[in-house]
Amino acid sequence: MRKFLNDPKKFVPEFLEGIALASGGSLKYEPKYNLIYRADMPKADRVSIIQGSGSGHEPAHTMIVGPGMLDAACPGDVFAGPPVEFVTETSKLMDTPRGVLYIVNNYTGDRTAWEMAKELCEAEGQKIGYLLVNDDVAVKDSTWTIGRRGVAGNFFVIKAAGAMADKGGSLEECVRVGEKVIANVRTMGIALSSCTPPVRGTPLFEIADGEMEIGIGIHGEPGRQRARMGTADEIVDLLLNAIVPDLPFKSGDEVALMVNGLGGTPISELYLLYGIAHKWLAAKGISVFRSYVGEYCTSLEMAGAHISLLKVDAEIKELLMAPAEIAYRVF
Amino acid sequence: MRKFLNDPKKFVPEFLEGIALASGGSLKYEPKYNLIYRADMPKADRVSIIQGSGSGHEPAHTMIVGPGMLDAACPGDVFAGPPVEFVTETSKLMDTPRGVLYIVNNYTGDRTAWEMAKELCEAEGQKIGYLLVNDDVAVKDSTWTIGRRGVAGNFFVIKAAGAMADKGGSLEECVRVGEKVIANVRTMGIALSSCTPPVRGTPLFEIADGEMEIGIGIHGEPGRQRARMGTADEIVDLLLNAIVPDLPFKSGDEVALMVNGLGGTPISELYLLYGIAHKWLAAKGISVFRSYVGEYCTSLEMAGAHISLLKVDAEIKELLMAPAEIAYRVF
Amino acid sequence: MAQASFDDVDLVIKTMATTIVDNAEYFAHLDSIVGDGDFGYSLRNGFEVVAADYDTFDRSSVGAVLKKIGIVISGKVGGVSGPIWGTAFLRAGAAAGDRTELAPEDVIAMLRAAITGIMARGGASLGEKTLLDALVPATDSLEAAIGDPALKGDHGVAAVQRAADVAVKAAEETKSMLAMRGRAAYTGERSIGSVDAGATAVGVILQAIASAWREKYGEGASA
Amino acid sequence: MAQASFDDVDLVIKTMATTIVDNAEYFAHLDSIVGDGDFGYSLRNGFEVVAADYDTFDRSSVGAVLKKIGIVISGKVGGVSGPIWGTAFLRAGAAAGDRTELAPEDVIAMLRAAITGIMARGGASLGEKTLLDALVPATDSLEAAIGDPALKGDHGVAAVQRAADVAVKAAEETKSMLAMRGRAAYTGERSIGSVDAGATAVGVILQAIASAWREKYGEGASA
Ligand SMILES: Nc1ncnc2c1ncn2[C@@H]1O[C@H](COP(=O)(O)OP(=O)(O)O)[C@@H](O)[C@H]1O
Ligand SMILES: Nc1ncnc2c1ncn2[C@@H]1O[C@H](COP(=O)(O)OP(=O)(O)O)[C@@H](O)[C@H]1O
Ligand SMILES: [Mg+2]
Ligand SMILES: [Mg+2]
Ligand SMILES: [Mg+2]
Ligand SMILES: [Mg+2]
Repeated sequence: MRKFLNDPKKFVPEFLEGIALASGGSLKYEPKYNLIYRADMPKADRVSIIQGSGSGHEPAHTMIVGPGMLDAACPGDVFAGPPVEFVTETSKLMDTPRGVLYIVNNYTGDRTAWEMAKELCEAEGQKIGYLLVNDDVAVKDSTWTIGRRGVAGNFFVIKAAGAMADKGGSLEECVRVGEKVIANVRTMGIALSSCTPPVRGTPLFEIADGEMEIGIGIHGEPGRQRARMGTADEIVDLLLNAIVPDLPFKSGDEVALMVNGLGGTPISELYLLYGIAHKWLAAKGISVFRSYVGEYCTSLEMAGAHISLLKVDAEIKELLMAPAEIAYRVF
Repeated sequence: MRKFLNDPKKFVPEFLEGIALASGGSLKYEPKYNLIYRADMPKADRVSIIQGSGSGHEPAHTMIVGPGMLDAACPGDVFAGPPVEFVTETSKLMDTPRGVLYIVNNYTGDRTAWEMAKELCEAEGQKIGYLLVNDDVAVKDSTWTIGRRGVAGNFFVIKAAGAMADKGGSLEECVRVGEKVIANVRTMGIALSSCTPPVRGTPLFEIADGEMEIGIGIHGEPGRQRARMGTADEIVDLLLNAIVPDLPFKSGDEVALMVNGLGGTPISELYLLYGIAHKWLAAKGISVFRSYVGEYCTSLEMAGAHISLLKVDAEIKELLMAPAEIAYRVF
Repeated sequence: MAQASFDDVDLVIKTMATTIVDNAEYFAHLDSIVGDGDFGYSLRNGFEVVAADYDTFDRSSVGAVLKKIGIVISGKVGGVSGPIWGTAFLRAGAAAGDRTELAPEDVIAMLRAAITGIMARGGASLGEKTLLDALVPATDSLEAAIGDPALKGDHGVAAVQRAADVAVKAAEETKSMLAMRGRAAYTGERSIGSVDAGATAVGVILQAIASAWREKYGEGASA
Repeated sequence: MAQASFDDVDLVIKTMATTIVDNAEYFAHLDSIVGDGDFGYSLRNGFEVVAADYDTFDRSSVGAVLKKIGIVISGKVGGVSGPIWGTAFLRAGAAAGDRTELAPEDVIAMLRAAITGIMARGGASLGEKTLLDALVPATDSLEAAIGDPALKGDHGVAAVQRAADVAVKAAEETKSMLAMRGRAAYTGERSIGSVDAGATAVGVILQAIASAWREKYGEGASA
């Protein structure tokens, strides 16, 4: 295993501790429930926003806690949503009279935990808002009733809701803008390699060199199709041809365009994909309002990428441009 | 090759085009000399800062062009410094009466190109400043006279010089703070896997699973020693035991602590290393003023990390905290 | 079949917990074929606490101890399995109430309550390639055995073994099913051809319980 | 030995350029053993332009054409090799000046100028495991051959072959050297045991030139 690790079972707690130490005191780590939370939250006059999903997707979601983004995050183990108790504790810790917003990615494990927690916390009198992110067009026209997965588009939902909360928006307003983003964001991904959960120690599956997995999930769950490796042009074409007709995005639309790395792909390749996607969209009359190139939602050290498109209007634009400050920053 | 690519020979131009397109017009790409430069520079009343080194280290240095950082970058091919002509053209493009600062990483190829360019451009009347970054303590007590390599510490040099230029500092003042940073920054790295230059198509060397390469360079050049893979604790101890006595960093010192990923290591592991390093330093009485965890200077998709320590004083602190805005941002 | 004493409850739960801990890697491996490979490790996070702390749990009634286990599982197990298995124990505990001994009919009622809870929590029906596809037929088999005169007088040794065999066979049959739930569902047609991890785990656990039961009550057993 | 005409200059340069293009991968591979694996590809970036555009270069004098090549190399080749090889051509061109034919002594003077330029540019001395360790002994051999009566009258075919053989042997001997220059130097002791990429390239190029020379001027050659 080519990983920096002590005890693989302590992987999550150890990196969480690192996040808190790196924050200079602005973030706190609660080992009992694996929480990372803002030291200055909750505040009585501001909605709190929380998320908790499997680990292994960093920076999502433990490294995007901070002003303008999440107020707390409770990760589970690698690729396993958090136990219900972690969620209820997070909810209580961030309780405010303005309400707590849960932003949940659409997986059975995450949903059951967050829905149980919502029931329990509402029963104790908490005011809870709930957003379900499901942007992955790879899961389409399916008979499996759980529906589409939440993947890289999650970042935009958090960014918009966080900016609305910072503006003093009510829980209902945060939910409204979150739902608007969810209704307008679409994502699809491709993997060029597998990944190795630390406790497991071996790759989850194998992709031969020269092959690619189309419509990959972010938990190493295989995609819908294995194919011969394509050129970057072919891959962008394939992804955008799945994403664009789905909303659909149309000529004249303005979008935020994200190329998200899955963990093992260098940022140079992500920019290469970005350039191709940008030109592809321009040729269709779709213009990019703002670009996002880098790692937003990964699958450990998997080589691969997602393309996400978010159709923006004046309100979403303003929310995306609003300032924010998170652990996973550059400066 | 598990890479998003069209023609491997076009890898660099294609990702450079992506950078320019993603910038929303603030950066321009000049294909003839492989330049990325700020559309709003040069300015008569501000020093220009430029760099050019091999590609494959992204975000360094083409993705750190922007306000407060580099004004232009001219990369060579993967792991090859730029041809002299690229450098002279960049220098001329960014010429200003206040002067142009070259920030050069200490490799023979980079130095010869930049020193030739300096001669040529000075002969044409340009005012040139020159900084040589050489932070890698893995190259120590050597008889090879080229001396230490420039690695991840380069980021701090650019950040400080860029902030000084933004403050209206003269070329001499930019050189002075750059030299101060260089005198106070030390780095060492470790690799857990090799990397594959696109044109080559196969890994540069092999590291078996269960081994690590201590004192790795950023061009795939092997380090000084191959060893049995250690735990994260052992690795941090090994790196800090090489870095700390070298300056030396002492009890009471304040530092900027960087954990830099080499491209293939997920940020979760970098935070895990960060936490260990932070505590190690605290135990020695060295306190962290500011943390930097992520990718600053990579080696394509290599798994591995550098630890960098920069001893800070009031002036360096102020320069590090000054605002900057680069392509490789998060929001 | 005779009443089950609290000793028997202890035996079943401890057997279950150690079987899960011992098979964590195997179960996780099964989940990795078309899922995300965490199933066994997730379950282990909860059941290793159950195994270690069981003797400290409130055992004033079957309901009390099962509820406690449900809380531990909900608190420690992530992914789908935490809510699913946690709910199963909570519902079985509620069905058992303050009983300290269980008639065969009580056991069936508890299993049915667990199944209803799992279905309510996860939304799955039979045939969707989940652990229900082993748990339901095993429960049916056990229920049928209660009225079976041929299985009388052996403390249920044969009935439990038969239920375990049914579970193993049913788990094997999940191979031909299309996954409709959990992460495996994302793979669509590619989920066909491999067994469901949860259903297989039910089979393995029931086999372990059947062995423990035989050791205690079967011919030649010391008790 | 006789004067070399401009045709001969063309032949040598074209042979060199195509040899470099054809061996790019091999040279890069040699550089990957203890270096960074770009050497052959970097050189190719320049020499493929030389090969393609050579006929359009100003060939009014040997100096003019070599300077033009030096500029192309400096403009297209990155890494250490651009400044090193670029300087070598510029200096050789300066030494050749406006000559249109070269006496053997001129060739030696050009090679010495190139060597001095390489040393000034890269700071390397003999024995530091660089291309100098092949180029210098080959030049010495060629110089010695000029005065050797045994090698008279064959248009230098034997002398060039001898120099090429010296270069190959010298390149082989870099194996035992410790790299003191370029990226290979960072590996310290580990650089011992593999040949230097640049020195090996010099040997391969000189062998190709020797063959081309023999084909043109050797016994049985058409010319
Ligand atoms: N909706 C559901 N209802 C009941 N059981 C389910 C459901 N989804 C999955 N399962 C069972 O859970 C097992 C996987 O558990 P686990 O790996 O913990 O979940 P995940 O990784 O999908 O969050 C499957 O093999 C299946 O038997
Ligand atoms: N300082 C130097 N002076 C002369 N030749 C050198 C020097 N450093 C390296 N070389 C030669 O250049 C070759 C490597 O060239 P190249 O790969 O282009 O350089 P790098 O990758 O180190 O920038 C070496 O094999 C050696 O022969
Ligand atoms: Mg899971
Ligand atoms: Mg190089
Ligand atoms: Mg699973
Ligand atoms: Mg090289």
